[in-house]
Amino acid sequence: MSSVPLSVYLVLALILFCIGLFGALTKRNAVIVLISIELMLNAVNINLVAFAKYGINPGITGQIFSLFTITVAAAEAAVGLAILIALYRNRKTVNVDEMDIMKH
Amino acid sequence: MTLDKLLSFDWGMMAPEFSIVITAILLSLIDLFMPNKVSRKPLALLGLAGIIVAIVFAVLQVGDPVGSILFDTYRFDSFALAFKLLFLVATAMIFLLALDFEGESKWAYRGEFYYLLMTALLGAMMMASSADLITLFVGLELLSISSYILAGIRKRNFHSNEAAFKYVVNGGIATAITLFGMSYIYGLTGQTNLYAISEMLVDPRVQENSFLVIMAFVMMFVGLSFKISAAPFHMWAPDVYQGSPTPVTTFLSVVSKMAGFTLILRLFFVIFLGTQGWHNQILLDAQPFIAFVAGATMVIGNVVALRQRNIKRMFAYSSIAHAGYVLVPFVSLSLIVFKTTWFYLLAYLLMNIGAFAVIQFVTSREKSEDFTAFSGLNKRAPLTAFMMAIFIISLAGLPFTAGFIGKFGIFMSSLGTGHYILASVMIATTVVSYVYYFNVMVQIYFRKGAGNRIRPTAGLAVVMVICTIGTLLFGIYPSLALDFFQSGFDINDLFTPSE
Amino acid sequence: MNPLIWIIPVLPLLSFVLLLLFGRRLKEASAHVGALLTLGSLVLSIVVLLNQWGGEPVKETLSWLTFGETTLSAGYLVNPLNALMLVIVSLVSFLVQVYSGGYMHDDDRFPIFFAYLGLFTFAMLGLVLSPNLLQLYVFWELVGVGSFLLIGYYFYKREARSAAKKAFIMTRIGDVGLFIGMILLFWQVGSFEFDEIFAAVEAGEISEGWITLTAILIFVGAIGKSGQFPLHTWLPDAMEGPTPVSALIHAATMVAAGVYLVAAMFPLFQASEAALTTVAVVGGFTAIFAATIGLAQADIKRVLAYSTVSQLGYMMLALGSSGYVAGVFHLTTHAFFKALLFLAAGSVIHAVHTQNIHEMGGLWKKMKWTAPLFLIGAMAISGVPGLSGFFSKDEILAATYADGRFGLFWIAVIAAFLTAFYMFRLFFLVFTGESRGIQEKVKESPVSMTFPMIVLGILALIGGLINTPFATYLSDFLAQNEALEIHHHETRWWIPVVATGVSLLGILMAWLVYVKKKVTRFSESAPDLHYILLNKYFIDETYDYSFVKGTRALSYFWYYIDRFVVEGLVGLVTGIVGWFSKIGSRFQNGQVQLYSSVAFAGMAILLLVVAWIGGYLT
Amino acid sequence: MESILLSALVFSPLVGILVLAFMPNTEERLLKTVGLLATLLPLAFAIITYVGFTPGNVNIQFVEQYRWIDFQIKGLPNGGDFTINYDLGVNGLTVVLLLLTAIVSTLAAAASVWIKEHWKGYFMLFLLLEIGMLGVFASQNLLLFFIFFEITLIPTFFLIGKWGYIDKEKAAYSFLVYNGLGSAILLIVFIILYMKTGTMNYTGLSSFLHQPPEVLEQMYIGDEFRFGLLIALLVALGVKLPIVPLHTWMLKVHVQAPPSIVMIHSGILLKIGAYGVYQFGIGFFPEEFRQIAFWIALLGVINLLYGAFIAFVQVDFKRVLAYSSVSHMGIVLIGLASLNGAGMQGAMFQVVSHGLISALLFFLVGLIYERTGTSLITHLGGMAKVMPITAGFLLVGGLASLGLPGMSGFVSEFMAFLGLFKEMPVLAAVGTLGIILTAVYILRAVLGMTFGETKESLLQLKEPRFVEWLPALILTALIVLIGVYPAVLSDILQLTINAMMAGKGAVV
Repeated sequence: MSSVPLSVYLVLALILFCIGLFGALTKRNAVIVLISIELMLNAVNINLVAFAKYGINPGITGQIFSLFTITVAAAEAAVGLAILIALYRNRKTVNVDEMDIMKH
Repeated sequence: MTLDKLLSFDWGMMAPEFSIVITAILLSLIDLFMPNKVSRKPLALLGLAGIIVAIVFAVLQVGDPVGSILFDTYRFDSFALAFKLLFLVATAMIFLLALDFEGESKWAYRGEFYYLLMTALLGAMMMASSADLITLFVGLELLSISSYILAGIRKRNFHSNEAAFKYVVNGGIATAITLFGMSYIYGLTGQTNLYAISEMLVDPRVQENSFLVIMAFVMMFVGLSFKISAAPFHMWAPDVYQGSPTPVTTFLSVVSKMAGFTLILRLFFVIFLGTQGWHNQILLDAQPFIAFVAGATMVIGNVVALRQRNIKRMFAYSSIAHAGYVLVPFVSLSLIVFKTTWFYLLAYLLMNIGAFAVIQFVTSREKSEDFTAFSGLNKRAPLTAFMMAIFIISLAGLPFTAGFIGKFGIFMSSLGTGHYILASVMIATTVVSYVYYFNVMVQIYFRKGAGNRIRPTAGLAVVMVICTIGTLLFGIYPSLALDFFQSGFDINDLFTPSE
Repeated sequence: MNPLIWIIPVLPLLSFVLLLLFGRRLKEASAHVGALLTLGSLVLSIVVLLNQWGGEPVKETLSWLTFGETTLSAGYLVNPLNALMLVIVSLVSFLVQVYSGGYMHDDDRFPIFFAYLGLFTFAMLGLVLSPNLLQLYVFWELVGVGSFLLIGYYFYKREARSAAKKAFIMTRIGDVGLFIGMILLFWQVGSFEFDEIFAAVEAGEISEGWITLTAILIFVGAIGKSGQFPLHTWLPDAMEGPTPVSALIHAATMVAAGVYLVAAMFPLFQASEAALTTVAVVGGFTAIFAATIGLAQADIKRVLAYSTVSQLGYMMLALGSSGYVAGVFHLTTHAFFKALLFLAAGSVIHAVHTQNIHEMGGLWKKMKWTAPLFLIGAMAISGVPGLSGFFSKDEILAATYADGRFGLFWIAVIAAFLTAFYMFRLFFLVFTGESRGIQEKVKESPVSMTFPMIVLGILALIGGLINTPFATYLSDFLAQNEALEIHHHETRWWIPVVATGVSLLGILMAWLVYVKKKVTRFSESAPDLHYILLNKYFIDETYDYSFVKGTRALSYFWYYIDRFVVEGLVGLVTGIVGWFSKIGSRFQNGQVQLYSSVAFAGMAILLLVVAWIGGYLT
Repeated sequence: MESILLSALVFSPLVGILVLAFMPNTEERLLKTVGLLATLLPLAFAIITYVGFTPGNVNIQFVEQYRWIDFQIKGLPNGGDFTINYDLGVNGLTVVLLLLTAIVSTLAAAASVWIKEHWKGYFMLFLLLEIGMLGVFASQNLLLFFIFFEITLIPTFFLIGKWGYIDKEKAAYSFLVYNGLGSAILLIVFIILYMKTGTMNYTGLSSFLHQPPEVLEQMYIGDEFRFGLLIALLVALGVKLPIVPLHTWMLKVHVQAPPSIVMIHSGILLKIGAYGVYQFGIGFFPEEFRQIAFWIALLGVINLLYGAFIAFVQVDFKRVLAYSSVSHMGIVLIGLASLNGAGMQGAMFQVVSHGLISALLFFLVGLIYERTGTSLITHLGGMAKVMPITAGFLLVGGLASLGLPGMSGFVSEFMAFLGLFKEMPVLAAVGTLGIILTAVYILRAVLGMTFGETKESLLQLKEPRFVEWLPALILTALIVLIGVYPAVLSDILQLTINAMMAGKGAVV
């Protein structure tokens, strides 16, 4: 059975990455911003896994790498949310564009 | 893999890292079991001790042959060691700063500050010596995540919160971009070991879709430019630096930046040295672009700094500008890239930490971060004022200071390889920087300041004095450092894969 | 005898230094110090002069400055001309200092005055002794300073200030000519030494053109110093200085330095017809030009000043007509009688406290000594037979005629007539008739003032005898200097007659106009002409409107360029940087998403450019 | 080889700095005395050096060389290790300049009696500045030169900015930025030279650069390249000299800085530019310099006339002097551009003599300002009545600076023009216009202040005490000495200059 070609995975990853980036750069809600970042990281995971299977010289390391990525991403998300909560305690807002007391 | 295989590695090489890890764990445990309302100051001393142990181990390693463990994912070469030493020294001094730092009374009790610093340091060290994309990435994130928290560690403080959040968002995006680039590299080579990658990248099959290589190159560079706060990923720096507690700011502007440079140097030199670009070697192809980035960084940093009134912000921009300077050797690809970069980072370490020590001292005493807080400092604390003057002169790159020799080296590497325009931009922006640096001088020496004599605490004083001595010493007799580097570290072994 | 020579200038220098240091303590005594020291150099000069009689020129030099392979030297040179000048200078200087002892006695800066006189005398003697152009130039300038200081002696008077400034600058303009000429000559000859220059000229090593150019440039220097047209305007103003100064510097010695310069460089001039002609024409024109102005002036000293200018013109004319002896001769005699006239005028002013001749009159009875002495001077300058001026002026006319410059000859004759006229106009207005002023109790000056006048009077009387057509001592003496060939021209018999005629005519005219009042003064007969003459042909005004104002305008122009263009550019640059800084920090608007957007944009741009350059877009 | 005389000379002011460091901030008289005494030490060393110097010997003397910085780059054009030595040494020119520096510094320290506050800091910076100036002249390699050059920057910034007049900080900043830019360009040129030749030592460089063009061509030091370097050098040093239109900063400094500092500044610091043009411009690129000599001479004439013209309409005597400095530096350029014995020596004479003259004049400015609180010509006038001696000195200074024979100014002016007339007579003739203009503006200013009716405001002024005008006396004596017997300088200068002329640069 013929399998899905590599390029499709790559394009998917790219699209995912761009969606994530778009969200991270435009959404006003801090939570969504953090989630979008997760999206970008997951795009990376797709890349890694796809390469690990269909790459020029496929190998298991890609999947290992993705494991690491997932873990780290999780940690990052956790920290991010923690910070957001701290901030919410003080400012009573999760609106990104209100977070500009430091500027210029 | 079996246990004896695991034990077969020469773990001794990892002694510095271990001492850091152990100290970190100890700190966290002690913090856990300490009664709540007791000040955590002693922890700082403990951490300091741990770092000093690490330094000792590291120094003992000077001159050792290249070694690696864990299947070449983690290697010990002079390159790594040379920069690790810088990290350790820097962090040690930052601990001294932290010792003095009391923000609002609450957080003086918090121990995590210290062991997070430890983990961050560990991350930096991993970045320096990992030879595999994975470890490298882990190191990077270890550093980043710890410093996210550090930036926001003053929970009740709006600035701190905001700084941390901005840092986390930008950092996350930067990480994602970097990783995306890495994923392509992996995809093209199927390897995560840097040396294996560098061999694979010359493979004709890779050459076929060289655009992916270049894309990966650019993405990784931009992603990492976040760590060194270089254009285009520099804008977070002023806000984060301003918002974070001063010791953290110092850490970000020195250690984390140095780690970033280390990573860039290792990653790009090891991976891409042989790789084809669109005309010839990719590094050569990329030169003009990186040169442009470097130039832009200097210009932005120095020019925008002119208008800053908040001292920490001003120094944030100044450190952006310095990132630009340090990129120059990397651009020039001269034979003294590592020597000049290393020396400049050393000088930068001394003068910047020194300057931040004074800043922390003054801002905390004056309860103001406006640069007028410095007015009449030479009346209130003559010696401190003098030392600040030295740091500023060094930052401005004027003679008899390490900063000058550092710049001199950078110019040598850029002019020696004919990058006249870049050098000119650098020199021009340097002259611009005189203006805002000397603005601080004017505050210190020309303006009448209110208030009576103030004197720094022991910790700060030690840091200032060390930095002053270092700045002057390496400015007057730089051979001390240069010869040490020359004899102690055979940088070429960066390129020799360990078998 | 060498020490004798270099001591001559040193003595006055000594007096300068001494008076500068201890003048305040010496007070009036400083007059004696100055006078005595000058007397010393006078005696020495006379000795030198006698030694020169039939003796050899003496030259001693020592190295002064070396560059590359060249060595410039300084030293002294004594030849007949120098020796003569030495005597004249030290003599007049001595007499003037004696005179000043009386004239300045109630002045509170008495010592300074004598110090300055010492400085000037030193410079003048040094100038005369110079063996090379460079040294001459050095002292040439120093002389200028001496004159500058003395003109500005009454520094608190606005006029004195501007007069001093004017004198310095006008002469400086001339000096630059000399400066250039001297340097050009140096690069032609390779030395500043007179003898080497003359040797080179002899050997024809220098092209005609260069000789002419350098000679004329050097003559420009002479024009400046000797108040020749067009640089004459400073000399009349210089009368702001104390009268003895006018006598010493602006009649006898310094202004004669120009003539001396031309005489000293005579071989060079002789080698170029064009140069000689220039000298002659300028001299002749100045002679008559100044004489006409002299007709209308009301200030006794200014009249004398213009007469000096015109007499100097005479000397130049003589030299220009290669009448070397005539020129030097007239220089000598002029030194005597003009100094006399000035001193006499000084004693008049001292007595009546005004310089306006229309406020004087009838002083003949009141000033028993001064009046006759003034008369002698006037007669001498007008060329009344037997007096010194007669012979010298005679020589000049003869030389001019012999040189075939008939136009200039007749000009000179007319000038002689005018001279006689205005001198006696002066004499009659001052001494004859009734007093028109408000001078009560006018009394004769003290002996310290009359004595020098008497000495000069005698010299003015008999001074001419040193070179009569029958006994040409002076020309023989000067002829010893073999560097120049002096051709003797037999004086045509009618020239002296004409000369005598015109001068007597002039005197007669003056008598008719001012004593008998038979003839209406031409201030009534030709008021417009008189107006022009009174205002000295408006030369000062012309200069003021052209050069002075021009320079000022130019200066302001550059000043504003400096202020607004140059500074403006600087300001522009800093402004741009500041603007960028402003934009930059405005852009940093605190929006975290903007930051990452910028990063992303940067990355995108990089990618695109790379892709484009790498040719991946196709 | 192993004499430490020069190091002792250069760093001797440190003694003073250290002593002052441990002194109370308030003891005015004490601090001033110590400050003055401290400058005597370098003066003594300078005199020793001057006396010990053997004029008959062309070589660099009192050489000191120690390995200092070593970048050890293998495989570059010169193939060797990039070592930079700490090396000092003097030739006939620099020994004179060192002495000049020491003298002017001492007198400026004496003139510092008019400093009103913070004497301690003042004198420490002052001495630091002196270290810088001495070092500049004593150093025999580019890096060292540059370092000392920049050392002068910082103290001067403070001395102007803290102890100057109303608009001091602006002046200080424009000083900093201009000179910063200048030295920046200088640094670039130096490092390029270093990277190309692998040495920073003057002698090494000149001998390297005097190789035949084709040889240099092979080392990628082509003609255009050399020209580029020379131009850059001239621009960099032109800021210091200053060459119109890079001069505006220096006006501000002259007007705003305290007199004692202006004495130093216009007496010594400006001369560094001239020295640089001579040592580097001519020493390293003689051929290229010769080819653009005309343009340099033109610049010189422009400087000369431009400064003179503008000085003519200034109302502030300080500004007059500032522009007159511009004008006089033109003479230096003229002399250098003529590239012959006379001209070069003229230029060097001008360096020394203008150093002395401007020091004298600014000293007098200080003296007058101290009493009258103004330096506006319009506010002064008839000073000769109340302060005859001061007025006398002012007149002497004026005459000296308008090049009166018998004073140093004349010798330099004369020599410079003598030189230029040989090479480019027409330009020189135009330049002589400057001689007249100088007389015009100097007399206007000086007579405006000293002659004329005495202003009421000045009537109660009193003549300063002897000690106060002693420095003026010393300077005048030196000016006259050089003017009357220039051989005192020329004997020691000419061998060095001849060596330079021979294209060898300075020979070790």
